[in-house]
Amino acid sequence: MDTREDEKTGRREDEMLGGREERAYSGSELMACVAARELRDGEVVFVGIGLPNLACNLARRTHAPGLVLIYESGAIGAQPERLPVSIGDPSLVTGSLMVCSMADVFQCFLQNGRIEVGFLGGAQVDRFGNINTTAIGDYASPKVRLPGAGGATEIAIHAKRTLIIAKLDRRAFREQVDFISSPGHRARGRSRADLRIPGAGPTRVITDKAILAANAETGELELAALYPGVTVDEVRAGIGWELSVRESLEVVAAPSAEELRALREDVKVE
Amino acid sequence: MDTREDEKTGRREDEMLGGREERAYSGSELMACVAARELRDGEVVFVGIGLPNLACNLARRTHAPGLVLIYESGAIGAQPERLPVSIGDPSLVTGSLMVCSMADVFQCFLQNGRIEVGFLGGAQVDRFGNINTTAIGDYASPKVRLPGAGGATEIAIHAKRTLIIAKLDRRAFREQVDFISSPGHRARGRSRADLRIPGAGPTRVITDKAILAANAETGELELAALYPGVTVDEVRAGIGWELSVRESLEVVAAPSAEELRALREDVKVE
Amino acid sequence: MHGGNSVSRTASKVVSMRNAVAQHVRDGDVLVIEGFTHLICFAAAHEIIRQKRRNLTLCRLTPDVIYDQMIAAGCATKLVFSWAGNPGAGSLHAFRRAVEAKPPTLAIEEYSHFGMVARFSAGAARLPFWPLRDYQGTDLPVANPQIRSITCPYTGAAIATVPALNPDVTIVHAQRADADGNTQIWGLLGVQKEAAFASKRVIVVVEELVDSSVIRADPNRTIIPGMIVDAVVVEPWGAHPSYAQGCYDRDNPFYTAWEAISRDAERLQSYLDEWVYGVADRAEYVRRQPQLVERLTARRAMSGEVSYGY
Amino acid sequence: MHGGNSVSRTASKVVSMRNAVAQHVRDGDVLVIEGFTHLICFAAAHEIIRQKRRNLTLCRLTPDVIYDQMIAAGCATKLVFSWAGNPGAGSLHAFRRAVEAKPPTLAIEEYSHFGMVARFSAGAARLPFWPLRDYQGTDLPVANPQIRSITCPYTGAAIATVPALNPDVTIVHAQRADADGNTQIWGLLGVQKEAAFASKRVIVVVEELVDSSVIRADPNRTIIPGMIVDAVVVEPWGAHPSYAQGCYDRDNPFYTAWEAISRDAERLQSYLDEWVYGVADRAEYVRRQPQLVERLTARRAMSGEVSYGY
Repeated sequence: MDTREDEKTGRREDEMLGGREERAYSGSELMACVAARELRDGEVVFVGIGLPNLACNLARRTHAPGLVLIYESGAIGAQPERLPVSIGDPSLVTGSLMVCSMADVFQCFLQNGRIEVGFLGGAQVDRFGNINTTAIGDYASPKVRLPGAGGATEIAIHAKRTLIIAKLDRRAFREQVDFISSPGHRARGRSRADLRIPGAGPTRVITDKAILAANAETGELELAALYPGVTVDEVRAGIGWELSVRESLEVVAAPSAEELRALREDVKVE
Repeated sequence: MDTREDEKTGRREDEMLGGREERAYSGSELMACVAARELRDGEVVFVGIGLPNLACNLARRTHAPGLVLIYESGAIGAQPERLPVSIGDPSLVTGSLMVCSMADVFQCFLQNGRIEVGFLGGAQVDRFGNINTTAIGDYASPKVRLPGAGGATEIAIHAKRTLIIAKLDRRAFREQVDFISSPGHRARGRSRADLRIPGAGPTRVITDKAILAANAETGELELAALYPGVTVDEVRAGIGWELSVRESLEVVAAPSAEELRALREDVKVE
Repeated sequence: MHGGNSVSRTASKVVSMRNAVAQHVRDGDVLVIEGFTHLICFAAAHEIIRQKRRNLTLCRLTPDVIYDQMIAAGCATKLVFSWAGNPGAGSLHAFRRAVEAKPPTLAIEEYSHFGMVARFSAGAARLPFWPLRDYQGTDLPVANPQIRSITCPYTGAAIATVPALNPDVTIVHAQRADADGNTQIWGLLGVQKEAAFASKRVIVVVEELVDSSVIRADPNRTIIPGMIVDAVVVEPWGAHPSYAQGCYDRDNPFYTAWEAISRDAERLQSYLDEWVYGVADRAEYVRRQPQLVERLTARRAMSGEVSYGY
Repeated sequence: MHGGNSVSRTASKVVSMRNAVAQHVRDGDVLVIEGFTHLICFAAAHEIIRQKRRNLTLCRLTPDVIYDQMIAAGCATKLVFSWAGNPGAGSLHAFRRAVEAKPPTLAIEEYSHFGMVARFSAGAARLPFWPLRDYQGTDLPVANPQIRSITCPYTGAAIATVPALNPDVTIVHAQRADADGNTQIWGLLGVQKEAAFASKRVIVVVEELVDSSVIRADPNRTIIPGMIVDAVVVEPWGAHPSYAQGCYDRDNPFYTAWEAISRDAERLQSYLDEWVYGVADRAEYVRRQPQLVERLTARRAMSGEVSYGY
């Protein structure tokens, strides 16, 4: 986890949404709330910077006080007093429960199967949840060179489930990604079971307009829930494949007053 | 390294040797001096308890103040204030330069090739310096079950050179050992080079009567030096194969006054 | 964003040794009580003996006096190890009687120290094997067919392998932990971290239960995180006759005395009758030897402090 | 048996950064300056740029601003890495210009973080490879044929492998060391221990040179032993704009500013002219920004002490 999603989602002004003035919220605030609700109390979460960090700290402040935050930098049980800018921020260390080497993070925690939830983001996501964080265009002669996999490959493989955070955009949500940095539910035609990948993969894709979820049989991402006031056509406009829509479509609740208060006062989102 | 050698060598009364009263010394004191003289200043030594511990601390107090003592328990640069009874003694930790996990000891120090000298001992030593610390008789139904290899296998393989410490005895120095726990210069007919063993093997076998050393071509242990007043026949009486004797036989010097003082006062040998 | 020990999932991890053993150690388990000379949890072994666990596979680099007692008490059917002596004092005679019997009454699976460390490392990393450059020219791979080899995909060289060791339960003694099991150890670390991460269940036994704020003040000292710990037992002097750096010294006279005790099977049983079956728990064991505290309590040798500020 | 620092083989390990780089960093070297966000030794990178080293193969998990500067300065012909972004701020534009050029002017060899950590672990253990359960379903093994696989001799499963990384020289920044290079680090440890043990030569750069007695008071904090260290450089603020836990905070505004600086090749060269070529050493770099000390000096957050007595 790193700042990939931050680069993609967090760096432009959010328009304010919501009905009444006192409950107005930004798109990022809604995404943070939606992601936080996916986390259960006591779970062990591999945290990234940006929206995942907001979501984890929001969940700790609301329904999941026993969430264990682990950063790939080696901080275990972090309680940052400020919003960390990087996953190696010193505030993740001060007052944490444990600091270990990165060899231990990847071997004893991640590969060991101790991580219950991982967050992923990326420049390109395909219909099976495969992610490209490596390069746009040809790998050897890229049009745009992206940062690369970082820890996302092994998070995608070993976390018991992952949450993908990405804003809808036809250039991002594509039939096929140019490069598979992190495997989804089917990679180059092979299922996770076939590839002997232990984790369940991306159970939810949290976008700025809707939640996508994988079809249990095919592994294809489908529209599972809409944000308040969003139409199916608006979602389809941001997706580069023929999106399936579930029959019983959930509607996501707007952020509650308590969620917004916690997000703005405790988590200190600016 | 452990207390194998202690069990074999240190638990009976030493007779006092030497010519004049003020220079009288025990057999163990002489062995400790001979072993200490094999260590060069600045070398990194994997230390065992018993005679190796005496020898290392004597060397530090005389000609090799920069000797780095490493114990397989994880104490690096130990400066024990008392004679440790075990290789995990707390006195090896207090005031040491570093304490690391045993995984680091074996991987980052020993397998990495950072250990220059290792000490070995054992119930049986054969003509090529192979050592048995495992079992007398058949492995599956042993006559005497010995403690086992401990760290001696990997010390014998990875230390740049090893020193074997053992008292002469026909039951101990045998044509063949019942079980090879630690490889010498030729094991089951194959040379160290052939077996891709990195270390040079046992360059010296320090006994209570003489020093044996390996023939550079054949790897066979030969008589290289006699202790004061010892005859070749006395040595042969303690060895179970036809011992070759080097043409230019060295004579080992008796412990100097300074060696005895350091051993008795600084190293505090009882 | 601070706010107390919000990581604890439950406060109920802190239990008595009796309850920890009753709940987490079962007949037939693959059991590890680790600690290389340092922090060997005799208190747990004695409780396991009292509760008459049977058919255990005991794993340790150095079976030490602790497993000699458990073998003598009839707990074990198999031993996995690398060096079975009494450091500085002699043999483990209960072990020797069992292995030298015709036929042997104890099965063994034997490695070198590096091999055992590598097995725990593989277990902790959930890899099926661990590679090591070892065993060439020795008879160990003949004695133990679990020692195998692999061909390096880069150099073509043969590299030895050992299989992962994933115990059912691992017991680790430590200087201190918080109520959630976040555990700090200093001095010799042995293979405790690897054994704990390799294990299905983990019991931590500590000299001192501390507030989470003590742990959080120095997070680099934490060796085992609470998230992998099932039970926390507070048992001062629980490692005697081994030692706890900063707390009490090794009882070398006891280790020396074990040579004569264990050499005589009847005397060994008398020892168990008096000091294991004959006491209710570790507290009584300590109470009945008041000289231990006087003889072995550690002098202080302070570490100094560092700052974690930013 | 105590008696001073009898382990030092020589007192001459303590040298200036200029001398350390002149003596130990050579054209064509495989060079590692590690530190995951924490303790990234910019002081060493700037001296390497000033001394105009060429044809370096630079290895790091996160090339970060430090390697973006070295790439811009023309030091590197190859980059070995796993994540090449500017954490929290954007891209490494010198890196991107080199890799997006037709044809690219910088060769790359790319892994994931776990893969890079595994390469250093193998190097430190002097194993030719390291096994990891990774890369299934990804295009990384296609992009990088050094990512291979092996068949487990116990389960028959295919396990990925990466080759050992054994650098010519590794530079590690740390809070403190003694004159022999016994080095203590707290806070994030990254892969510094593994990189140092993997390397042919090791330079340690410290915020503070301390007496050996400080190291010996808390030996569990030592990450790198002096016996593998070739040079010790004392360079306060040597990790700026990264940070040193307990000493100074990360300069986040600088990282943010790098986005605009590095996006413009000319502006980047002006930066190097002023802050790298334009200063003699790190002391001058710090002297010319007096506000750094005021802005970034860490508050204290003390660890507490433990006892190592027996």
